[in-house]
Amino acid sequence: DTSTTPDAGAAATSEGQKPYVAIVSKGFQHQFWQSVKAGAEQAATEYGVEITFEGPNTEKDVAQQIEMLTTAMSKSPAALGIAALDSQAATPILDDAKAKNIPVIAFDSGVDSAIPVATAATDNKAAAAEAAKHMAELIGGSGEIAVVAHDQTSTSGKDRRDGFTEYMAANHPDIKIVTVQYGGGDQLESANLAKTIINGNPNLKGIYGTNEGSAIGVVKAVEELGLKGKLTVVGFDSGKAQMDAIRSGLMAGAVTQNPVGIGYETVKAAAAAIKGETVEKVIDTGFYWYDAKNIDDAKIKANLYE
Amino acid sequence: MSEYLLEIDGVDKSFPGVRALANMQLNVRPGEVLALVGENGAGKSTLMKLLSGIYVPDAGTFRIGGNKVDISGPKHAQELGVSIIHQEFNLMRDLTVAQNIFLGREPMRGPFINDSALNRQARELFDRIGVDLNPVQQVAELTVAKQQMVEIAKALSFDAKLLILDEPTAALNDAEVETLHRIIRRFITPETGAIYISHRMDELKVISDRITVIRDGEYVDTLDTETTTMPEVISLMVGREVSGTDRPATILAGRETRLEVRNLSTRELLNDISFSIAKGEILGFAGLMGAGRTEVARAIVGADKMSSGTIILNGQAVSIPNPARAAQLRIGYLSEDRKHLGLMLEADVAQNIMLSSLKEISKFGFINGRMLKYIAGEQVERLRIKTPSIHQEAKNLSGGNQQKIVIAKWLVKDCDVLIFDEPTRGIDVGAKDEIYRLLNELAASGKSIIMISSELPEVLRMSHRIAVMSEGRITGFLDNAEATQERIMELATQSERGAKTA
Amino acid sequence: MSTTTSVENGSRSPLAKPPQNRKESDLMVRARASMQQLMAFGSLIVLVILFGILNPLFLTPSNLSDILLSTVVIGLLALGATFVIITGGIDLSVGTGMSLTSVIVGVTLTYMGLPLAFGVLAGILAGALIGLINGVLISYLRIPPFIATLAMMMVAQGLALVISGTKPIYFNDTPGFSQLALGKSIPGLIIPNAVFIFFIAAVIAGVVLSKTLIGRYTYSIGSNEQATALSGINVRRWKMWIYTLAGTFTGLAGVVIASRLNSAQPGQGAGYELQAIAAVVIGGTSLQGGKGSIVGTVIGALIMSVLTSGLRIINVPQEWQSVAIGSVILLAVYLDMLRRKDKSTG
Amino acid sequence: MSTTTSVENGSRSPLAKPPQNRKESDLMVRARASMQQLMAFGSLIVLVILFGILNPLFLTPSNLSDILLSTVVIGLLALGATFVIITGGIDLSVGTGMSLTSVIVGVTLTYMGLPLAFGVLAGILAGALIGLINGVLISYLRIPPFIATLAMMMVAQGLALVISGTKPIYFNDTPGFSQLALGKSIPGLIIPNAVFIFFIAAVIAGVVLSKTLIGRYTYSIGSNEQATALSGINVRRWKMWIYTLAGTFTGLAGVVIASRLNSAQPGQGAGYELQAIAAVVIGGTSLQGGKGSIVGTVIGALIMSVLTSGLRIINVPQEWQSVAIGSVILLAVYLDMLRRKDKSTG
Ligand SMILES: Nc1ncnc2c1ncn2[C@@H]1O[C@H](COP(=O)(O)OP(=O)(O)OP(=O)(O)O)[C@@H](O)[C@H]1O
Ligand SMILES: Nc1ncnc2c1ncn2[C@@H]1O[C@H](COP(=O)(O)OP(=O)(O)OP(=O)(O)O)[C@@H](O)[C@H]1O
Ligand SMILES: O[C@@H]1[C@@H](O)[C@H](O)OC[C@H]1O
Ligand SMILES: [Mg+2]
Ligand SMILES: [Mg+2]
Repeated sequence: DTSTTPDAGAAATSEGQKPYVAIVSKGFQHQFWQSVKAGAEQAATEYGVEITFEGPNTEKDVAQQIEMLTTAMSKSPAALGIAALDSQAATPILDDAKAKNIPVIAFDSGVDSAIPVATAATDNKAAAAEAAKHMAELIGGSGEIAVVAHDQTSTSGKDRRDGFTEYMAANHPDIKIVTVQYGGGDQLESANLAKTIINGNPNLKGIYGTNEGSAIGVVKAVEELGLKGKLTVVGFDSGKAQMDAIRSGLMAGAVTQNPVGIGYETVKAAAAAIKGETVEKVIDTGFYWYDAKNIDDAKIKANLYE
Repeated sequence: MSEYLLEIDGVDKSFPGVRALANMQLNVRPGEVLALVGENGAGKSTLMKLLSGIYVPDAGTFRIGGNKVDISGPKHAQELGVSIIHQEFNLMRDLTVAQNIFLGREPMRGPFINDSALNRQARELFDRIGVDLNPVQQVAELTVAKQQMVEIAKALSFDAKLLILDEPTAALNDAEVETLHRIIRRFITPETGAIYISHRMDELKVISDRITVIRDGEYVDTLDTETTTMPEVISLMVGREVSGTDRPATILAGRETRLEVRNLSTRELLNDISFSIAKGEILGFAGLMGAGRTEVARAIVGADKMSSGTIILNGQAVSIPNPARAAQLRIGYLSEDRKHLGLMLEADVAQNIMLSSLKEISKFGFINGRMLKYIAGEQVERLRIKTPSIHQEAKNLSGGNQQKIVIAKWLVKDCDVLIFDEPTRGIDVGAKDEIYRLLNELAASGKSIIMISSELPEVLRMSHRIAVMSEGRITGFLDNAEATQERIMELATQSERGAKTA
Repeated sequence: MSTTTSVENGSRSPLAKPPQNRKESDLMVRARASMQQLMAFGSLIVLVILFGILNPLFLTPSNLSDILLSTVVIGLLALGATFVIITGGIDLSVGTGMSLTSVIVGVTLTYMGLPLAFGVLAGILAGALIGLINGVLISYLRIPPFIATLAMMMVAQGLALVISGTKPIYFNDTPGFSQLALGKSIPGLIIPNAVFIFFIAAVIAGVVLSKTLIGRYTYSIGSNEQATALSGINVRRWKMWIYTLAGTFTGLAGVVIASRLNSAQPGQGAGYELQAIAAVVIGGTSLQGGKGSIVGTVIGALIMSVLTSGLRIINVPQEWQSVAIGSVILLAVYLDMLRRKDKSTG
Repeated sequence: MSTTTSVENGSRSPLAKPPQNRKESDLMVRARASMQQLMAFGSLIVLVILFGILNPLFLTPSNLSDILLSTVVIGLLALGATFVIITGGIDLSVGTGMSLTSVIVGVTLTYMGLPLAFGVLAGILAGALIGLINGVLISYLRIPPFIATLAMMMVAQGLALVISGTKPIYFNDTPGFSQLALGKSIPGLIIPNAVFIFFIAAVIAGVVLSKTLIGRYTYSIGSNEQATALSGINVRRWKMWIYTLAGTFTGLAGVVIASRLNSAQPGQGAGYELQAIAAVVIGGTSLQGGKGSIVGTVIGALIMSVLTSGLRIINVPQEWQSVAIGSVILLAVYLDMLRRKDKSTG
């Protein structure tokens, strides 16, 4: 249900201070997360709330995220925003929030729980399937391709891998995914990795990179090997380097989420929940395929970040 | 030029809980060797460290060539013409001999070190002072004696006015001592002088012009060597008479054999070593540097691999893969290199003394702490180890007192076979006497003792029998009655490939 | 002082020391040792007070309890690492080793459905086994600890992923399991069990280190391994057991983190080793070996978690947090150095 | 004087060794040293051949060139780390330090718009400055290297984020910059400049380590710091310079990675330090200090990148890759140990 807690919000505002929303994301250093943060800050100003935004150093460190959530709860926030690395591991904190009547907004990835009053997220599997669809078209429905993924264990990493491979398996039996390897989202590592894959698979027609760092790594590899135009690259997320690559033709296109929107919607929902207003349970922030043709469209541009 | 090369006056130095020097005085005349003697912990090394700027004195003055100086550090000391060989080695084991000696004074060719010039300089130095060292050999590969030679060569490589030698002969045998004395005599000119610290009374007569005696950090007296007898010096040092040079009784024949070594060889050096030792026997091992005595000991206790040979203990062949097994079989080995192989410098006196015997004082793995302190305290008293507390770190003790700790460790352990490699290295005459007495007591109680020593008088005084080694072989056994320094030297220099040395 | 007494008793042999001297400086030596730990404890208190002033919420019982809880995992790893570091070694495998053991707990409880006690035991034993293998590699195959445990770090990381099928294992069928860490067994107290597990483990580690043979040999191997061997101690065998002991703490950490997260996370753990080592070193244990204490390690671990939590609660922006943590660690260790300032020849 | 002649005449004192011994061991010492490096090189060749058999594509010139390229960044960091490790120290700041220096390059070239050479210089100097600070902390404030560089690791990480505003800085306005690493200056050769930069840096490092004063004192300090000080060497000052030198290589690595990625990535770098240290140690440099070589480090870095690339090209699943790398590192180092087996007291 969407029962919210007027008390908590009232308590915070009665002292003449802005209500405080603690946001704990899955990461911090990626541009993606910085964009989410930007969106969150924008909404914070508009809706008159105070926020903090932090996330673990790597998107593997479930325990560090739990510590961050714990500290956030100690600050008695009026609302809590969370992009859970592992929703089950976060359960005790969610329970605690519920007990204290602190509304929880999930973002980026869904949480397996009834507690969040709203979820602002991308459907990663569907987004990855979109990337697969374009890849299949671009290489003509058959041939060998590879995946450079950012992570083997996180939900986003798995969903973007599986959404892609499952789509191919279901729709394009002639396309063979020769290997899936993981570069941790590190550009250098992903570039070295992609080059090895290309060297080891001379018939390769395309590579899909599952996030910003992975995709740019793949672009680097193609660029360094002088295979521009000979190998199809599709990516995920945006960022200046990816956008440049798409403009220059090194990359065929990518799926972008709407990180600014995710952040914005999260805080907006939090502000509403604090006031006791009803909020939408599922806020689909959407995703878009973008390529050289539509990259400058206003609608797309709004979802890209440098 | 002043009358004295060096004058020290009114020097005080204290460490937490220890007054190392109190109103110390001393002077060195140009052209002389001044011997500095005193018991272990009397303050000799501390004084020398003050002189090289390692420590800062609490009070007192130093004059060099008549000028008052505040020595700020080793480099300053060198600049003042003071060159020191410390009691503990200060060598870089990973560097070569030549690199060690000229560290900080490398000959350069442009921005690069000129290594061939470096090695040439080293060779010239060795030829000049008459030591046999290989400039390009790594110091880690050298025996203790050779390392001492490196230190000596290094000290002489400076253009020093005053040479200070802190127990330079502790690691040397008689032949090497002679070489050193020759080197020193050649160093002394009317402009130079030396301070010579030693516990080997026999050499003072030979090398020194005057002898300064200190006790408990305080100046006692300075004597002219020529007009003084050693017992006088010793009684000034120790404050009592020390017994003479009695020889042990010949061991009773027909005693049960405790340990027998048959045809022991190692890949590196040892060749067909066979000997046996009876219960209650003290077997001395004599030989020149590198003869292989230490290797025999290490091979027996399993510290080094034997390539062939059998060890028979109490009539049974045993295999000893490591010193732990040796200790189980009640065979203990006291190493000649106390700093690297004997002591835990950062650990306290009690822990060092008890290290080998912890199992004996523990139950279910728990150590009886009271027992530990009690036994350690007992040893400190028994060996008169000079320390403010059994909790003092070993590195803060004087060299001789550190050696006593290592001895105490093996006295506590109660082994049946004790192999003592240069056990009295750096120990003062009074304490030596004490240790000799202890060894005799141990033997009398049925223990078997192998005593490796480079001091022939010591070997002669202590051993029932003497095995002499040369070039990895045993060249002969001597009964105490028939042994003399000359006979030992004869066997010690006997070469298998005799033709070569001729 | 000693000279004064010996002068008074001038008649005795100059070698013999008056007995009361010994007692006296005994006390001094001890006093100095405990002072040091008091001072480290001091920096911890200063930090707590500082953060408390900057944000009073820091001092709420619930936040303090959370800080304790957040110390537990790194703290447990650091306990084991203390032993290894005192021997002069290093253990880089504790982080991923912890992940592997938590996966083992997951396999035992969730896949095999065995009772809770088995899972806990399996996790601890798995940790001990990791330590044992480290120990064998280091002692018997003579592989330098850095390399042996680096290799183990990689192998454990891989095996955790392989065994778990690269996905988290959840403990939903074993509801009691999460109570192991998060339950509050002491009525009226908000401090969760994990904290008590840690403190009990610390007390055990402290007793083992200071009162038993393995502890004593830990120090002596670190002080001078060769001398220890020549003293008749089977250094190789003991070293193997010391690493095994350290692994046991890794295993315990694996159990606790699995319980806390109610899941075994195969991908995490890398990076924890540096934090654990940092806690040990901040606590005054020397990487040169031979010196160190469990009390120090506990304080070191607490300093780290107080810092992390405190900077978060006073809302320091995240990019500045690491700058601040780095600087404070420097400052704390520098102050520590200052008062230990012994003479040096450098 | 008479003694001199008697030495020449061979009627030498009995302790002297036969003279031919000296020549012999001269040769032996050298032979042994170069043998060791030959053998390490041997394992590298074995790996290359093995992977070549398992997948012939491994041996294509392009793949081999890519492996060389992938060695560069870790390799450069490892060169600096070699110096530090030979002194008996450690440097954990190289990874994030590299990020910080690449951000500095970004600020110089992109934000300030200065010419390319300034950017390169700024990056290298920034690295040197990081090293200098490490050196001052370690030498003059006596902070243990592990702590000082761990703190620097955190501070550099934070500063990289702060200075860059937590976003990458691109070099699109300095098109020549990416050629620095990726250009192919030697016509007809597919090997990019970065590889040559690395090998030139390695040669310089090798010469500095073996032929200059700073190199000699690096070994000397690692062998026995106190004795070095007693020899009148200003150990503190030299140690400070050694860390500065190491930092210079970090700076160079920052420049190269920025050029290769055509951007400065402020968030990267953590974890690189362990890889760099691993390369050094696999190359036979001892963490105890006193021993090591640049050739060894280069071989160590190559072994790591050959392994990583080889396992990928033969399609070992990723989770098994780390298991395999760990195991092969163990094996390589174990074989290395076997032939060095010196006397032991264990
Ligand atoms: N760094 C130190 N800290 C504490 N006490 C010290 C320190 N150095 C020396 N001492 C103490 O000062 C006293 C004098 O020591 P010193 O080394 O000068 O004796 P020594 O005459 O050289 O003896 P030895 O003949 O055994 O070498 C000893 O009691 C020793 O324990
Ligand atoms: N650490 C070492 N590394 C290499 N060679 C060594 C080492 N120690 C000893 N040796 C060599 O082994 C041989 C035997 O030395 P050892 O120490 O056993 O002789 P020793 O008879 O005990 O003489 P010393 O009076 O020097 O102790 C020598 O030739 C020496 O060069
Ligand atoms: O969920 C995250 C995401 O949406 C972004 O693309 O990069 C990292 C991911 O883990
Ligand atoms: Mg002395
Ligand atoms: Mg010997």
